[in-house]
Amino acid sequence: MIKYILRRLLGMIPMLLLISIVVFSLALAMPGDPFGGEIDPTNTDPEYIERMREEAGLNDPIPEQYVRWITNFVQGDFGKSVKYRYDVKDLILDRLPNTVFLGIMSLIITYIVAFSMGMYAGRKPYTKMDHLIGGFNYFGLAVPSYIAGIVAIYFFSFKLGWIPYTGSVGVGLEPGTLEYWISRFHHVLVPAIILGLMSTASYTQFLRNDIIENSRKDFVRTARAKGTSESKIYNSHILRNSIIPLVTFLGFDLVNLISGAVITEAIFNYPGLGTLLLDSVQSRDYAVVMTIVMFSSLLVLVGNLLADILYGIVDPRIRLE
Amino acid sequence: MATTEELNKQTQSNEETEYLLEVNNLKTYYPIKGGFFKKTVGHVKAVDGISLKIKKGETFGLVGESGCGKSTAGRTILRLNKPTEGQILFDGKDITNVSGSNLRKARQDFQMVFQDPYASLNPMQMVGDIVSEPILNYNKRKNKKELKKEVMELLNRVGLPEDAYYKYAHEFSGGQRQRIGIARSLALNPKLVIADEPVSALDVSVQSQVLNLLKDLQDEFDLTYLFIAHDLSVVKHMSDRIGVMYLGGLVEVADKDSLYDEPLHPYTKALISAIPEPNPQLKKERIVLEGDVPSPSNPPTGCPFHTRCPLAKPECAEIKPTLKEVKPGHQVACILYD
Amino acid sequence: MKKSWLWLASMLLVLALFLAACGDSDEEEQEQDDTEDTEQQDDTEETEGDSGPAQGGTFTYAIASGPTGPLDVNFYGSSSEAEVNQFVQESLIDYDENLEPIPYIADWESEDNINYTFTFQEGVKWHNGDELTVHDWVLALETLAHPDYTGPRWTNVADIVGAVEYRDGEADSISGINVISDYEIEIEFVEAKVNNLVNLWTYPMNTTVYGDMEVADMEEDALIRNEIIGTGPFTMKNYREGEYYELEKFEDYWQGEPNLDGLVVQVVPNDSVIGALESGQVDFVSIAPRLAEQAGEVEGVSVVTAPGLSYYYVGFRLGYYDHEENVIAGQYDKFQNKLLRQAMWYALDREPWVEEFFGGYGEVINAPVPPAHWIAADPADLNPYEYDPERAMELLDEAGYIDVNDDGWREDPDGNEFTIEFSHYDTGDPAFETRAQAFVQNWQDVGLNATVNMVEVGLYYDTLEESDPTDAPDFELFFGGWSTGVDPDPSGLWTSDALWNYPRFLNEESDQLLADALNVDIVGTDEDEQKANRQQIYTEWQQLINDEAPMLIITALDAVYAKQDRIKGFTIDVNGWNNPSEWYIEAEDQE
Amino acid sequence: METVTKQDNTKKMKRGTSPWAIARKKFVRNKIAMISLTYLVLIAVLSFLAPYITTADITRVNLSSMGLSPSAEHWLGTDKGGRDVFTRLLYGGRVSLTIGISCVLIVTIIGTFIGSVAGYFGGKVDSVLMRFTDFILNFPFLIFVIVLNSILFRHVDGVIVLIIVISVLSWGGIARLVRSKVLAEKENEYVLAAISIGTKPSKVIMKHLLPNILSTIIVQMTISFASMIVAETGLSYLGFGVPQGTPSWGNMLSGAREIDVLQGMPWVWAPPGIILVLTILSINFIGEGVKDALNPKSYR
Repeated sequence: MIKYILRRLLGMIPMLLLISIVVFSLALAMPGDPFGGEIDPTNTDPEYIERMREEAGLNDPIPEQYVRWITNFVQGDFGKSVKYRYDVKDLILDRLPNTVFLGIMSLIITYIVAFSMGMYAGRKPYTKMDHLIGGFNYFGLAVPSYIAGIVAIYFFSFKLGWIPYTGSVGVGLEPGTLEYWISRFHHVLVPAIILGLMSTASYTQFLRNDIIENSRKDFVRTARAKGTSESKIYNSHILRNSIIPLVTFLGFDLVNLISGAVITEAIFNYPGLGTLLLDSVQSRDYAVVMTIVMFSSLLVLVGNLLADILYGIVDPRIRLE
Repeated sequence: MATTEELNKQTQSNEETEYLLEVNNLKTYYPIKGGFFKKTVGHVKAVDGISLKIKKGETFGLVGESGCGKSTAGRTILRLNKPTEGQILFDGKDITNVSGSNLRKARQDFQMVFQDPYASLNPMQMVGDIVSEPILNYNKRKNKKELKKEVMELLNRVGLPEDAYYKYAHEFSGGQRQRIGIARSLALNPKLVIADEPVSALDVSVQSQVLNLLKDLQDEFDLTYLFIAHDLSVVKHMSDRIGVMYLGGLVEVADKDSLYDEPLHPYTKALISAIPEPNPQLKKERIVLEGDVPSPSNPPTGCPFHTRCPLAKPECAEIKPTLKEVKPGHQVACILYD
Repeated sequence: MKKSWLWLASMLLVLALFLAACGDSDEEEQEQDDTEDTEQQDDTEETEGDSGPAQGGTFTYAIASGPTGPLDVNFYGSSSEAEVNQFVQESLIDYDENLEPIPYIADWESEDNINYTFTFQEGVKWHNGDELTVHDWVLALETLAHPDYTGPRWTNVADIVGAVEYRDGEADSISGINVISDYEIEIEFVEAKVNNLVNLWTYPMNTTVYGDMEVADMEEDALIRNEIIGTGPFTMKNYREGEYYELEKFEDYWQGEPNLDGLVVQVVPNDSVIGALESGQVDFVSIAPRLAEQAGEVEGVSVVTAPGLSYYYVGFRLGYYDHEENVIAGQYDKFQNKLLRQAMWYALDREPWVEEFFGGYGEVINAPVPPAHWIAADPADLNPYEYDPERAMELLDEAGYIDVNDDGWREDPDGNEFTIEFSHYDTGDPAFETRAQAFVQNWQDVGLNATVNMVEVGLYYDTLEESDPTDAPDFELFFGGWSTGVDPDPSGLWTSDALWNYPRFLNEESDQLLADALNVDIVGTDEDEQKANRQQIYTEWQQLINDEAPMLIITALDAVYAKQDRIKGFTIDVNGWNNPSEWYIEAEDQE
Repeated sequence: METVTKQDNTKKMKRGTSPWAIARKKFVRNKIAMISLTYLVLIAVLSFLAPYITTADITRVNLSSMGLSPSAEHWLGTDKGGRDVFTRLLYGGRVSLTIGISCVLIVTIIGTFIGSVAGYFGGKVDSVLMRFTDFILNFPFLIFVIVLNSILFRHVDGVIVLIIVISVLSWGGIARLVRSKVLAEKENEYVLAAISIGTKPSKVIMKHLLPNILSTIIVQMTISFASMIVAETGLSYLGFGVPQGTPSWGNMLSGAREIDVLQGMPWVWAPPGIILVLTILSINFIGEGVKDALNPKSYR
């Protein structure tokens, strides 16, 4: 197993290198540079812009630029953001906690909601409530997150005033205090629900179907025949069997969270890596764009690996060779 | 690329009888990948050096327990698998290493009837299309009417109603499906048909019908059969000569009668003793083999059978016996007969 | 079974309660804050009675996008950063409602526009308790001229004698700066330009805090990036970069203790700003004109406008620029016909356009100077280009642009197909395409085959700066906008060697007029005389542009703000608002 | 093969029921799927016949009728450019559906080709193709869109750029799925049988393997049809998609990014939103229906 993981990790290196070349070429091919845009002509002179270009190394030969970039990158130096005039590493470390928080919250919400609904629907299939949950699931799969986001802001923020529409935390709260964390929780809640909406629906559906299938299996009949109580049958026999395959989704979830975060953060003006990426793309802040893209690619690869590993652990029939 | 040795063999065989198929020391290994860099760390020796010769018009039976490599041998002979080593001569031509369009051309002459009548027919094709496909493949393009007529006749010949042409496989029973498979394999007028356990998946009641059909067809179409089965009674019914396989190798080859009346190899003896006797009055001693079949990826040294052989001697673990003719037409691989 | 049903129900209940509680808790917090404020308020009222503005309260100023770079005024890059540092850091001089410089912390004297003597107010305190002296200014000037300086303000010190030598490392100090005493300093410029003073950098840097810092390290230092200090009415208390900046009043402020307890600069995107005004979470915000009407409808909120310093235009790409030589190197043929350009100006129906797309918060103008500026020509001296499609068609006929093949579109004088592609930047704002389309229709209505070309904004400005000397330009007709600063001189946008002369307008007369207006030998050094002469020259120049029409000037834009009515003591003009230390919140509104 | 029979004297013979016929029967009995299909066809017909249904100009801005609420003249009101929302909705559907359908077709063709070749031939071919697929799956989507858009912006229509970009980067999923299905299906003896009767590899893939995994491909196509539409509208919503001047559902929805439209003019964004959600919903239902109908247990 360890051998397998190591081999997969090693296999990532050429892939990442290839991606890095592509990312780099794309960044080069991107029109415009960070020194264009709306300039205040009274405060800036062309010479300054040229100096900044020179400083950023944008005038060097391309392979040289690539080698310099990738060498530094591997050593943990991701360059300096032109827009923020700041180390990309620090910039990302600054935003990372917000995105991680959003992702974790979204996973937790997904799990809680999906488990309660899926278990209920699985135990009482074809009842009214089951159909209701089923309808909710179809709906959840069909509503694109930005539509859900628009509607949520429209009602919950503007009409009802329940949720904030921007930021990651209220003003003036000391980090570490209870209020601070409540405020952060409050800010992340709805974006997290929206982000988790799609996976909630598919989890629920999966769990429901799996429970129904399992409840018809022999070991359940045996347990029933032995007189085991219904709740024990469901909680300890069926659920355990149904949760296991769900675990393997975790890897894929990672991948979904990355792409989902971009749009969710954009809708809620949540200062995470997604909004940072969008801003940086728009302002041609290459160092930031390339770093975020590289890390999300890495995360996708790790997510896939995680999915495979969990799959192997959960289902011993699949041998990881 | 015939070497002198081959030429010798060919002339030799021509002197005796005409052999349609000649297999020399055929090996089919599957690599086992492992380790950090997915290197080949070993092999599954599915077929480990078998040699046999089949005369025109005869039926050669190949028996053995499941997993002994007989199906692989059949498929390798048909070049559906790539042989690792050895030589396959078909009608005097070496087909061991042909590939691509040459292989396709060669295939017209040897066909296969598959084991599973459910999996061997494409569920999305009409029966008529299934049976016409081989003909179309070799551009034996007659006009549509003619082609259809031919296919219908073929269907008729294997005992299917005419309207089978327009039906799909799922609308037939297992026995009928196997008839479709047989019709498909006969469409090209092959010289050799390899039947890979053609009745093992069928109900006992229809098994004999299919076997009899195969027999009838053999006469009518002048076919040569390589008949693969794990069931000795079925093989006995069908074959002229029989080869017994154990763990990738042949342990005994003989005429049908000679083999059943006078089995020489301990493994063959054990197999024959296990055939249920239709007459309960005749009691016979049954030899029960102990232990499991060893893994073909790690076969025992010496005689592959020595781990289970009731008559094994210490040297059996060291000396690997080869097939030797101990009586006319009766070959066995066992040191007891050295 | 019952259990899981209960679990589900209770989960949903908890969720709902939580949402509701969060909504409430904010209000509670606010109430709590307010009661504290009122208590304080009671004290002050007892002592001051009704005599002055009320003390206390916190004020929330919303900005649309978060600061991205260093906040410090000596290093900042984008206007978002200025939105924060304007409350903390102050300039030494100020400008009046005509954008003319007036003494503030410092007064100045100059006989010849070369040598300036500045005298500082005494007793002006930095937030750390230091007293402001001329040394603090010297530090700022030397930092800007330092070889390692990474900010964009070098031009603001480049004209001082010895600055170039200092920057090249040939001198240890700038020779043109002469400290006379702690409160008096002399600065010598390289040449006598009328705009030497407005061009000069007039922000100080605290010597105790920054004096020993390496210039190269400054940009990333927290003291420059976020924890800035200045002499302004508010001090930095707390912040979350890119989200909010919590400021506290500076009790020792030299203009007197501010009325407000504190001020929060918060990032509130345009999408959310109306909602934030409705819920009272934002007190004051610079608002997009199209949202102004909606903001005005919010109870307790009014819209305040001031003349702005920006204008929008449609530019013709007349020529191309040589980036090596930094000069306009040649001209294209397509739009060289003046009558064609004028006709396209007449064809534009600008009034309803401004009304619909800018909520009417703009003034249709006909020369590239915002009317709020003192050099702006009297509208009576300019051709107003009032919407007149008939006139436009007459001019086109006269210029030879006639539909000769009856396809409904005019051909060029040689009888070839004549198409116009109007490029507009695309930021994802759907209104942009609509407003570009409206203009294109105006041209179509007079028989010109015009189409819209929406271009992603990053690419747009890059393309504008490019030069394509051989073929036709990527953009032949483009939309743009400029903001002008306090310095009235338009040279940076209009001379034949200016990179930002996007139309690549090449006109000797224009170059000459712009040079004359800065030439002390022509305009004189006496303040009033100089002003009158410059105004005269600039009017002539505006008339030239008005007639040549290298740009179809569209409109000047007002600065539009939305403000809660409870905010008092607030005035605004073209130069911005009054000193924030004067703002207050009425005592009864503080509850 | 069906034409053969019609001309023949054998036409009186009873034809067998093909697996497709069974599936069709099952699908037609599925009420929800049929309702969804009807809805989808209706929307598609309305969209593609838009020029015959409404005469209003989709691009012409009308400053005098901006932001009108729904009325007899403008069924769904007008947007901020004074353009009829109903008309734009129809034309928008045309763009969004065209993009969706084109992308699905391209993605399916590329994905099926790569997946089946990799699965059928295995070995080196397989590992090279799968590395490539992994690489595509890891491609930075958003940046690629922007770069391609800006490289091609003056030469190729924006809608086509979007179709190319989405298609080129989205076939990875189908390729993997097809490969795994082919690997499984290859084990069936009918594939060996086809080889043994001398069928060429290309024909084995086309005539034997693909028809048998077609059900999976079709179900996957419906799923990706929905996600392609979501991708288009999402990109357009963020401002990286269909060019602003062209109406598409995503572009219409992006109107809701303006607060005054979101709050004051729901008729501009709600109709495309509702239509879009219903469309995706119906595509999903159709997908479910197809899946049920094509369940291989019914004919194997």
